[in-house]
Amino acid sequence: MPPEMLLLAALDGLAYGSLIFLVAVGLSLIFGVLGIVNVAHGSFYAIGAYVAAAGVLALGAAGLPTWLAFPTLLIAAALVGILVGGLVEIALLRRVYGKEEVLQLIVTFAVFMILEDAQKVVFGVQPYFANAPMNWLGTVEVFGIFYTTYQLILMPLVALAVLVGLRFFLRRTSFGRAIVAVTQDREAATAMGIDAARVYLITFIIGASLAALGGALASATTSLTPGIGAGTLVLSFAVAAIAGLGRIEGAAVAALLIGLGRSAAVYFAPEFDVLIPYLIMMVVLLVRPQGLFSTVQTRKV
Amino acid sequence: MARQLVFGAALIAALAVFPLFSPWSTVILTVALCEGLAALGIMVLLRAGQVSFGHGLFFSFSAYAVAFMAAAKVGHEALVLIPVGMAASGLLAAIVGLFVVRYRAIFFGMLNLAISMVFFSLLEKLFSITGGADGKRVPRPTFAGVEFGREQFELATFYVTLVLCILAALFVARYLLSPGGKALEAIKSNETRLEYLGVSPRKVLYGAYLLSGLLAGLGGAIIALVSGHVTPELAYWVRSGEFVFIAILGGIGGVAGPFLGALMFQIIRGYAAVYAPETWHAVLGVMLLVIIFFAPAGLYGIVAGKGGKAQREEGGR
Amino acid sequence: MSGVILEADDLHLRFGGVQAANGASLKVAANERIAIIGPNGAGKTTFINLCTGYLKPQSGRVVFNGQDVTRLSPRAITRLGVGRSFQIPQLFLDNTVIDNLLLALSAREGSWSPFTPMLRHPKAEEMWALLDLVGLKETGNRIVRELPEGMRKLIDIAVALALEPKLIFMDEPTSGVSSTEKFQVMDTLTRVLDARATTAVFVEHDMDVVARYANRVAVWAGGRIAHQGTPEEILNHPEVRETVIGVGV
Amino acid sequence: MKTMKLAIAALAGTLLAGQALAQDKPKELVVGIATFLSGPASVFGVPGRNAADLLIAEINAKGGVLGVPLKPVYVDEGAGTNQLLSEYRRVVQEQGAQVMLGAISSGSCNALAPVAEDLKVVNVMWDCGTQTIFEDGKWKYSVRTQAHAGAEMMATLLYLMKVKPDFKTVAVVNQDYAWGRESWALLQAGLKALKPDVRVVAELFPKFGAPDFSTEITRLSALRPDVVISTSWGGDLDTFVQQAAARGLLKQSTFVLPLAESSLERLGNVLPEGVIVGSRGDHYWLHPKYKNTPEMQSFVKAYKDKTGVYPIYPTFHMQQALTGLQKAYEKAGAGGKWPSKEEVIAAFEGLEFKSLTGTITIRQDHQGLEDQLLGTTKRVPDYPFAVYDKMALYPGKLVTTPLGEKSLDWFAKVKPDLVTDKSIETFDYAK
Repeated sequence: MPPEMLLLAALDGLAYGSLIFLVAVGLSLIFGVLGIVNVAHGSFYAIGAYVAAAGVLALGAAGLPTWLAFPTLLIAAALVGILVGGLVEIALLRRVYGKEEVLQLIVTFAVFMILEDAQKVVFGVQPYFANAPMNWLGTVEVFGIFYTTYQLILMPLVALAVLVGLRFFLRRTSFGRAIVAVTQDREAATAMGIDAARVYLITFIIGASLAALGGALASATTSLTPGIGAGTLVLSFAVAAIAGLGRIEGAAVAALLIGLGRSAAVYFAPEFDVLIPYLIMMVVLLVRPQGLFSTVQTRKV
Repeated sequence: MARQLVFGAALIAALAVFPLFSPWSTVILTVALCEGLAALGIMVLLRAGQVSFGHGLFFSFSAYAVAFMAAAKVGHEALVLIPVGMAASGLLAAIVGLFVVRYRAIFFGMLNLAISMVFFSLLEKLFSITGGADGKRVPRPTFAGVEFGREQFELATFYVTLVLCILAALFVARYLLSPGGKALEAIKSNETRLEYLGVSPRKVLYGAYLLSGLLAGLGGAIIALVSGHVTPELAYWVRSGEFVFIAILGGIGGVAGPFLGALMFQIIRGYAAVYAPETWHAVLGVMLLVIIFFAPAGLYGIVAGKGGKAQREEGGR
Repeated sequence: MSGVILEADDLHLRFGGVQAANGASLKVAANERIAIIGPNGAGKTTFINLCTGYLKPQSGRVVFNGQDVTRLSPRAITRLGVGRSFQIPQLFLDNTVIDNLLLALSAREGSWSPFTPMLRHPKAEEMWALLDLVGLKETGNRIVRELPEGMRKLIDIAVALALEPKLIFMDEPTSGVSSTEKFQVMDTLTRVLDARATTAVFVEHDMDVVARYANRVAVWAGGRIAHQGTPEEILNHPEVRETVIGVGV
Repeated sequence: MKTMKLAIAALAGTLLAGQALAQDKPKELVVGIATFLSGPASVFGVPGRNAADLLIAEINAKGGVLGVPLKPVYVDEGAGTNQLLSEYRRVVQEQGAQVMLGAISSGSCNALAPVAEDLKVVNVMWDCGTQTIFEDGKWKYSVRTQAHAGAEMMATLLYLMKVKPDFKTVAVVNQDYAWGRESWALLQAGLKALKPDVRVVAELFPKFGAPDFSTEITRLSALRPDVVISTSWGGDLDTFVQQAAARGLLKQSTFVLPLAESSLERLGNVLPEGVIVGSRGDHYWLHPKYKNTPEMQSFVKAYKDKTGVYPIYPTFHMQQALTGLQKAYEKAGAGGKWPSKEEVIAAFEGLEFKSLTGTITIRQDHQGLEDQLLGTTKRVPDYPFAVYDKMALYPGKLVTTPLGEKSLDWFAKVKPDLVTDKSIETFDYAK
């Protein structure tokens, strides 16, 4: 194994990790604020992907320039987050805040089942792809191996932008601070005049949009088939759990860990690449149940 | 109490005579009972406020244990395979339980999910041993030493399953009423006080986990025999989610709940498969939402006339 | 006065920038009734948490009946014979009063047969006697969540007593009890404690209660004992009167 | 009490509903069709169902089978094997299906064969690939109206040897499940026999439904094998080809994609020229010999009008199954009597019938003999996607494992003269 192969493997892991990060960070954010583990998160990813692909294909069919595909991806993600995510929060989740965790989980599970079928009805079952954005950006060469610019540069850049943007939003903007305040102490925040219901809604929309953005970005590189949401969901579960639920920077590290672990596995133990995320998750949970980046909290008596 | 007993007896009687009138329902009812067993295991854990999104692990583990033994002609006898399969899952639960009982709430759920997904991935990956995603065939074993034809075998398995379900339900009902069962509920309501009673919440949860693993294992062992085929899908997280789904659908207020939920699940799925083959997931999802929002105590709550609120509303603390 | 039953020696604990215990020490002799008083945030509850294993001190040690219990879990310490009631009652809110007490009795006896329903508990008689003693016989079948705070407080103590501890910590046993009933409650408790020869350490804010029921008082400030002595000495101590009781001289 | 009675009544009603018993001369012939309606494999299952709807309407318009109209009942394979098995039973026992068409995945097929025996129902394996079914088991009630993986892989191997005889290294990227594993095992055995000096440089089995093949592609780019084989299909194949094409891998190595016919239209301009493609049989809507027959033209038109796309191989497999079924019924019921299930299944043995692209013969082990068509992609101005060129048509008899032999053993002793057998016809693309 020549040493540059290690670097090549790392580059593959980077692109893959960026994608999972986008989905996982939304899941983590929603948990951090609403305290709900959103099983329907994978569906937002899938729907974002489908809508984005449909948009890009429509652009192509209308003969519009390809660069327009990039804003289309963003718009698709935002649309899905606002319309689908917003609807789910307003119609369903709002009624179960403060109830048992199990109940909240199972409500999102029901939403997951419904959305999975809704995709099939709307988009059909034939594989769907819109690779125009990926091809338009061309390739870069590293050690004689071609990588697509889209996967090697654009996706990590978007992930980085989301990470930095989220940090800035939560720490520097007043609405972001309101979110943090609600997370830490809902009652105190409400007393200070923060509209908790609005914070919940907007957080959920942001989280859902991030999942949809992950899907939208993926739509250029992968075929969309029924069931892509379920697999992505478990992966982002793993990322969020490894990082510690609600940890945003942690999610980035964890996603990278899974991405690198997986591509290392393809080189050294191809039989175990699918096991890697779950193994990492299991080991982390066993050693540090609260995740790598969270601290334990004791209950006051 | 009397009302619940009457209801239980009526349910059992209805189940017992059903396959005699409609032979095709035998397998579906057996499958429903198996899922009911797994959901009963989930219900035990739900009493402690814990939800496992990974009980497919125990369901599939016993199913594969049965598949391997049946294929190797080791104990090629249903009445041996069922308890051995169940014991295999019990053993696994005894090991896994050592770790997971240290966790609560979402971490409990996640760790269970992770472990079951590791097993799922192994089942898919170890193609030469497990048959990969296509799974393994389970040759039909003898039943009490007799080589039955399909129909007799199915019928016999159904009645054995029914009896086992009744025994399991009665045991769980007794257990939940005993101090041990109350200690289990105490994990949900106040673990600190339990500690200050000198009771180890982990030990209490460990016992419940073992029980739930055994129940899921029993269901898995039987389902392997009755469907004659096992696939990794039995261990997939969506399957584990279905068990939780069934438990909530049926209601956790009484031991009949999970079985009611499982029957309803099969009926809806059966109908949806005919009238809406492409959207049966959605039909189930809507059904679940309706139950959660309008009858939170589940089908059991409706049937037992509990209206539902009191049972569940409180729990979230 | 017989031998020392509990000795806390120089306990230190710091969390979140607060020195919750800063050299806290206390010797408890058998059959003593020690009242702990002090302003909020003085570290009174932390001290109980340290003695009963809920928190572990960063330094110092706790010895109960000659055994070092500093690193033991609350569970293990409870089993050795240390009971505890809480500032906010820690009960199984969705269960009945008798379920709460019977569970304690099961825990004490270690009787967990899955085939014996709670309703046929072998210790049911003892449970009713205990309920009678604290004057809550009528509430036995009520769900705890539905009862007023004062009653829950008593049930919390009854649960601790059901374990027959040698030493009991009570965190503000009379808060939430109306002032007219305070003496009645304390009379009852003292009677039970005397009958069972149980040593008691209790946190109390009502100085009348302290004066009447404690035979020693420890004044807490800044995570340690500032003064200790008989109720008379302490309650007349000018500094204590000013800082703790809030009455200037 | 009232609610309870209601619940029981509802339960009873549900379970007792409609227990039609099979009559001697039924008003309709219920045909249960197990196909993927959900999950990734619905890329084959749904076209299969669309074709079935179309063809059954056509058969019924012409008076049905022996004067009895067909009524399809669909069962979703995507619901999982256990659910499939109980649905399958229900359709036979409750809805009185006399014939079942099942199924697509080899997992389902292996699971259904013994159930069909149990239920004594005619089971036409309409899209099953695994060769092990009739090689390892003997099933009275099951029959396969198309070729198996052995024939498909043998033809692929022979075609590869024919068009690129001098390759030295090969890599495989197959889906990680029975089909991916078994098809590679066959190819590998054949390669060893025909070209013992070939080096296998990478055997990659990414997870079924994997969304990303970046790492695999990087490895292949570094290894530069002469030939890359992938028996993947559906979304997995599309994703792999897209990502590989974007990174120039398709130009670096010769790709062998035996199932690519089903992705040609979707892949559009992604697939370059020079890729070896196949279709699990002789079907191709631009079949060099049959594309202009009236049957083919009307089928392609009807299918395209209904679905908006050109028919792919599962639709042809469905056509073969339904045609075979019709012919078997006609053969068994020649005396004017409605045939029993046993008579129908017996009629299948030795049955020969025309499909849209050739002739199918059912062997006595219930295995169908079907020709195999392979080609190399070419870009033409006529279509916005690649078409077959340099086609070779391998007779079913030539490439199907002989009766009584196991495919793996047969592959291990295959002789190079098979590559140039005279019965192989060749064609170039013609408009």
